[in-house]
Amino acid sequence: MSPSLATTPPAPPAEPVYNPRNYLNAEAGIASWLLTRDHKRIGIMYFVGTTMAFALGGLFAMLIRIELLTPGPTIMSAMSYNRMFTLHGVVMIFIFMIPAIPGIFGNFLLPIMVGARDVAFPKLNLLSFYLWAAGAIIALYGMIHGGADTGWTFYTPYSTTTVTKVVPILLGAFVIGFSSILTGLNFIVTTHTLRAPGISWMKMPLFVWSIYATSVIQILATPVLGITLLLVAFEHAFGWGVFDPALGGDPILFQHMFWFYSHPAVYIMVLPAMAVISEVIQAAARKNIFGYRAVAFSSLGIAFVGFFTWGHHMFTSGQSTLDAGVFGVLSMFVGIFTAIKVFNWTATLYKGAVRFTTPFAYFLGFMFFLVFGGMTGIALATVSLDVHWQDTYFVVAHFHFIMVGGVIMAWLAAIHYWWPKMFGRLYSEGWGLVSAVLIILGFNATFIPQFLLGNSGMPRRYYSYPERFWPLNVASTAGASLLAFGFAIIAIYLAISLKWGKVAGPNPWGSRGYEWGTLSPPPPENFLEQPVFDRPPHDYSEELPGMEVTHAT
Amino acid sequence: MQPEAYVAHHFPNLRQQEHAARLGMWLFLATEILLFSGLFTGYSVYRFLYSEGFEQASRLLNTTLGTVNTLVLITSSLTVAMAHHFSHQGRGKTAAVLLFVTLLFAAAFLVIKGFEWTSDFHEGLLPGRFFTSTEVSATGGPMFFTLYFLMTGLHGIHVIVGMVVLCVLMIQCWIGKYDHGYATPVELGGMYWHLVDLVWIFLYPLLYLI
Amino acid sequence: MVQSRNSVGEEHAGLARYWIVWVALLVGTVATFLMSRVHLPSPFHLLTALFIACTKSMLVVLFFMHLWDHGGANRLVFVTSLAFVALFIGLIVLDNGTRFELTNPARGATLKQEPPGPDLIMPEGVPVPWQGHGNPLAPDPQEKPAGQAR
Amino acid sequence: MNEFMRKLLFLPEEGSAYAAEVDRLHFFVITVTMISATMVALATLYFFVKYKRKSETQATPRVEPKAIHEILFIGVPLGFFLLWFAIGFPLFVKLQNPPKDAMDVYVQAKKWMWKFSYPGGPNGTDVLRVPAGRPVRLLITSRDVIHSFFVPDLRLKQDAVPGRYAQTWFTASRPGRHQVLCAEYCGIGHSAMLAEVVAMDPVSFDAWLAEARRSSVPSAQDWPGEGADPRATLPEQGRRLAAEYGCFKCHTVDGTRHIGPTWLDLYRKSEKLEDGSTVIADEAYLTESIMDPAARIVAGYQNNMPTFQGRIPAPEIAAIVEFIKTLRTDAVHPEPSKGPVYVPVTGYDPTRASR
Repeated sequence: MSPSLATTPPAPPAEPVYNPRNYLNAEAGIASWLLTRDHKRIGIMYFVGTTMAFALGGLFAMLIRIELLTPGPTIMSAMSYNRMFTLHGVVMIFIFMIPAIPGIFGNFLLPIMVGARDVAFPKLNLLSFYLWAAGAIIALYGMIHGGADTGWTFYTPYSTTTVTKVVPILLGAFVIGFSSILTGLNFIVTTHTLRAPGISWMKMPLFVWSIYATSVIQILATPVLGITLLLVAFEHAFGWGVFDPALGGDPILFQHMFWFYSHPAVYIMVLPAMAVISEVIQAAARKNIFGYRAVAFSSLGIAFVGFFTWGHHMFTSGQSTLDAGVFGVLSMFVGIFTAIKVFNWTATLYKGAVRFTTPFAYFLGFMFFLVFGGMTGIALATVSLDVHWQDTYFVVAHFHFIMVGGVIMAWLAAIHYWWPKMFGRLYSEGWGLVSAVLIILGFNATFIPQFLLGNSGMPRRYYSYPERFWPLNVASTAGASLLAFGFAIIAIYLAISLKWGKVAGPNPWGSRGYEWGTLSPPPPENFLEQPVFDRPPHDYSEELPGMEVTHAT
Repeated sequence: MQPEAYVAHHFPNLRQQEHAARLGMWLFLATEILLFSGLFTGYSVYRFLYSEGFEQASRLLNTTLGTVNTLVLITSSLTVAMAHHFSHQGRGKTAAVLLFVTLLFAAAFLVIKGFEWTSDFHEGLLPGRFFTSTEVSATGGPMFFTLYFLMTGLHGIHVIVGMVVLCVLMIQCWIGKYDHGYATPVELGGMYWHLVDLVWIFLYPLLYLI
Repeated sequence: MVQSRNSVGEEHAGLARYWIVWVALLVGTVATFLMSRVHLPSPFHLLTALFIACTKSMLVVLFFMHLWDHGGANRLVFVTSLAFVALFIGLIVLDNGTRFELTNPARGATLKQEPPGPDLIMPEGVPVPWQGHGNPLAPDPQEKPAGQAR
Repeated sequence: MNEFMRKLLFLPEEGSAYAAEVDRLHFFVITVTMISATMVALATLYFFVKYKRKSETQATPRVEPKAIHEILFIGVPLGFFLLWFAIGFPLFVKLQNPPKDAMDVYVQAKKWMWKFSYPGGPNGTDVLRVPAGRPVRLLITSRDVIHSFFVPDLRLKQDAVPGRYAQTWFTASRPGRHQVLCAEYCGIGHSAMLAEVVAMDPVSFDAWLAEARRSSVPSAQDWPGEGADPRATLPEQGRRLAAEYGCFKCHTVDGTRHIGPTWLDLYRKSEKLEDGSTVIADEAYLTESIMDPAARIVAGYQNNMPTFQGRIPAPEIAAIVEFIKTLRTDAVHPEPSKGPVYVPVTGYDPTRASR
């Protein structure tokens, strides 16, 4: 099988073939995994690790929702509840979501998509994984020994005076930050120096563009988080207060420094999701993207303008009116780049050849949630509206629309889309659609009531609440259980497919993304021979009978 | 041993690999700059708020030692740059000697810094609530020293890390690892050291002079 | 490939360039030191010192770190990082400079009217946050009736 | 129409003219948001139905966007976004700049209560009385960590940051009651840190203020000498007494374990004793534990507590028990206004405020 996308490959075999010598079985033994420098294996290790983190964070989320089932105490004390939502935030954001898509799919696919054998610094890549693992373990240590009750935002002076174990959590996040920096560094250098002949910047898959933009943010923003968390840890441990108001410190400065990272961090999470969607939509519609340049450059635009908007988290904090205006108007511009992407994705379907598959179902969910979540984000940046919504469930619902409705949907779409490539086997499409429907419905039921809760004035991080908020909270909890049920189904049928799934063959979707030109699962060297990239990715403008290897149906 | 022997399996040629290494190093240095920028931001804000207190506090520092340290660090930067130059020409032994000189300068920097910290300690010029000096009348003295210790401390950690890196490079130069026209590690190590110098160039006027 | 300029260029730079840069750096250091002894009006003090520091650092970056000879990507990385640092510091200082006048206690502003009651804190006397021990709800010792004070 | 939208979106009542203005913008923004999200979803569905895949090897035409497409994609949303900003930001500026004739009230947040002080007195907790129809400026600060003064009915929120003041203002449009919530996470009592804004008609407000100032002066003289403030509620007295007797050296009220069991949520709690049996910490048990601590020790704690038999008079013990009964994390006050508890303005050493 020639990896070339264009030069007359042999006719596809009648039955799909499982690549007998692949990255999964090329070497055997635990050590070959733990010491691997193969980007694909590192991607799989991230998959296993971050999925466990997701399960843990999801467990915390369910406990929070159960606690909020009644206005008073339900199953835990206020202290436990405060720890729960802190750990839910820390686990989901730092341990799961920031490394998830770049760590799993960035690692697995980016080198393949640029036609390289590996990332630029394979050892650094492995180190980055172990830093992630170390950070996760440090944070886990903190959780077991009491957890923290500060919220994932670690606002001072609460975080510097709390008696809970906030220092290990801070250090864990700090170490994970380093992992994130090294991953970003690796991807940028890989994109710059290891693109195969034929892949110019304007022929790179859009996935690579988005991951590249993500990496830029990781490089520029994460160090600021590092130093900020260290300062808080110092203040907590030794009383060297930079933010301590008793010593003339300014707690608002902490918020500035924290959001200088944490706002761009939203894009660290969302841009990879957009990366996935750009690929999934082109394959599902059998059509090249509408406005390649617009989508590619809007990723860079998000990375760039995303840095100028952090102050919109602080409209009610005592920040100056002028700064609020500056940040407010700049926030409007960052919304534009997302709008460009959304319109171009929609327009991609025009004159396409669309097939409804599980990844496409998640794409549909993603589109609605991203538009609604993004537009409510713009609404939140409309300064005077934010005064009412700041720190209420409206904000909670907004960012869950982006994070769950956007990122998790894209993550699920990515898992379902690239599962055959990663493991060479197909999952049950029927169960895939069932769980997609469950998740999309459950998601709406969980978070739309939270918008209304925010409107009616329920602040976030409330352990107990006045009874007028009760019905909407019950609705939200009911939705959350539906959501959990959907995830459980996915875990089951994916696990089954690993061993008993139908063999996928190299290209079950008939996709013309570069990564589908190699075997499934890919051989350790990615391509058996150096491929020729003489067409842009996802070019479906003519029929290539030899290439259409679709076994998905 | 030809330079081509250093090419890793996934790079097409040495030039591309060097390019990648250099770009990677610049990206890393960018993260270092942003790491320090957090402290510089703190400094800017509090200097803006407590300008008088900061000026009074800064006068309590030993400007002579600070100036000497600046000169020491600048000279060490020169010797590192020269070491890179010679290793690139294949003269590993000369490079090793120059790196050794750099390490001496670095050690001198730390020793001087140590003296300074000790005297600050005795005078009660300590961070935050440990600040006991009565010589700063305006608000902001404790904050200045918090930032002073955090900034010089973080810089000091970078000096120590740089020394370890340079020490390894010195040994590698001496045993002839870079005698064949491939000296990228020396260049990268040197860049790290220059960054340490770069940060100090800003710390010196901000902390000692104004 | 992006790398259009040949990185071997620095080979020709020679040692002389290093020495010249070194002398320039020494001169710069002495110059800042001397400038700090000259009495200048308030902002210029800071500006000259920062100007000299920037010049010195440019010399280090361009010649010791070879950015002069390096390709576009490296320059872009460096310039971008500086731009973001400037933005970071700039917007935060802008915030501090334009806040509501009572927000920043030490900038000469005080409350026009003394707040009544025991628990309000004057802006210049900043409150001590609860240190994680003791009791947040316990009244302060001073609040105790006179006869019972410790 | 507005009223319908307000109900549909679960927004609380509009307690001020500002709230009504904000809501109008809110309806505009949310309507556009819902329409655009629906339109994108419908367009996607339409394309999906119209352009269903016909064969496995179907080729599709390359469609490249014209410049006008991308200009529209950028221009239309940007136009809306900037319009919203142009409407929203001036409203915010208005909120940040109180009118000159506004009445000042100092607000101090503290774990987990709100204190309101009027210049010239009086000074109370948890109920802020304001005249309807007159602007009120709030100067907000905090004593410990960051809190946030949030009145949903007034669409008003301002963080209380320790060590610095923030300001905000409002004009309640008519007499009524508006709940105050703490919106910035501040610890275990965060969700119980409720208060109330009571808007009164201006005439009765003036009368109330004059009365409160008059009555606070004489009582100030007899207060410090007495053991308790006669106007304080029983739990208030209990808190003061507990501090005097040094209870807080061993017992916390925030849920943390110290030398003795915490008082938070202690009342009616089922405690496991050393001998394995359990006891409900009701009034009787709490009283017994003060008088004869060694009688029934909670498992896991040492018998360190001295007996207070004969050292605390019975009414005072009752006050302390009442205080313990109020320490509940689930304390949600559907009607927090039981009348403000005012402490006198004078009688304090003003220097103690500064550190």
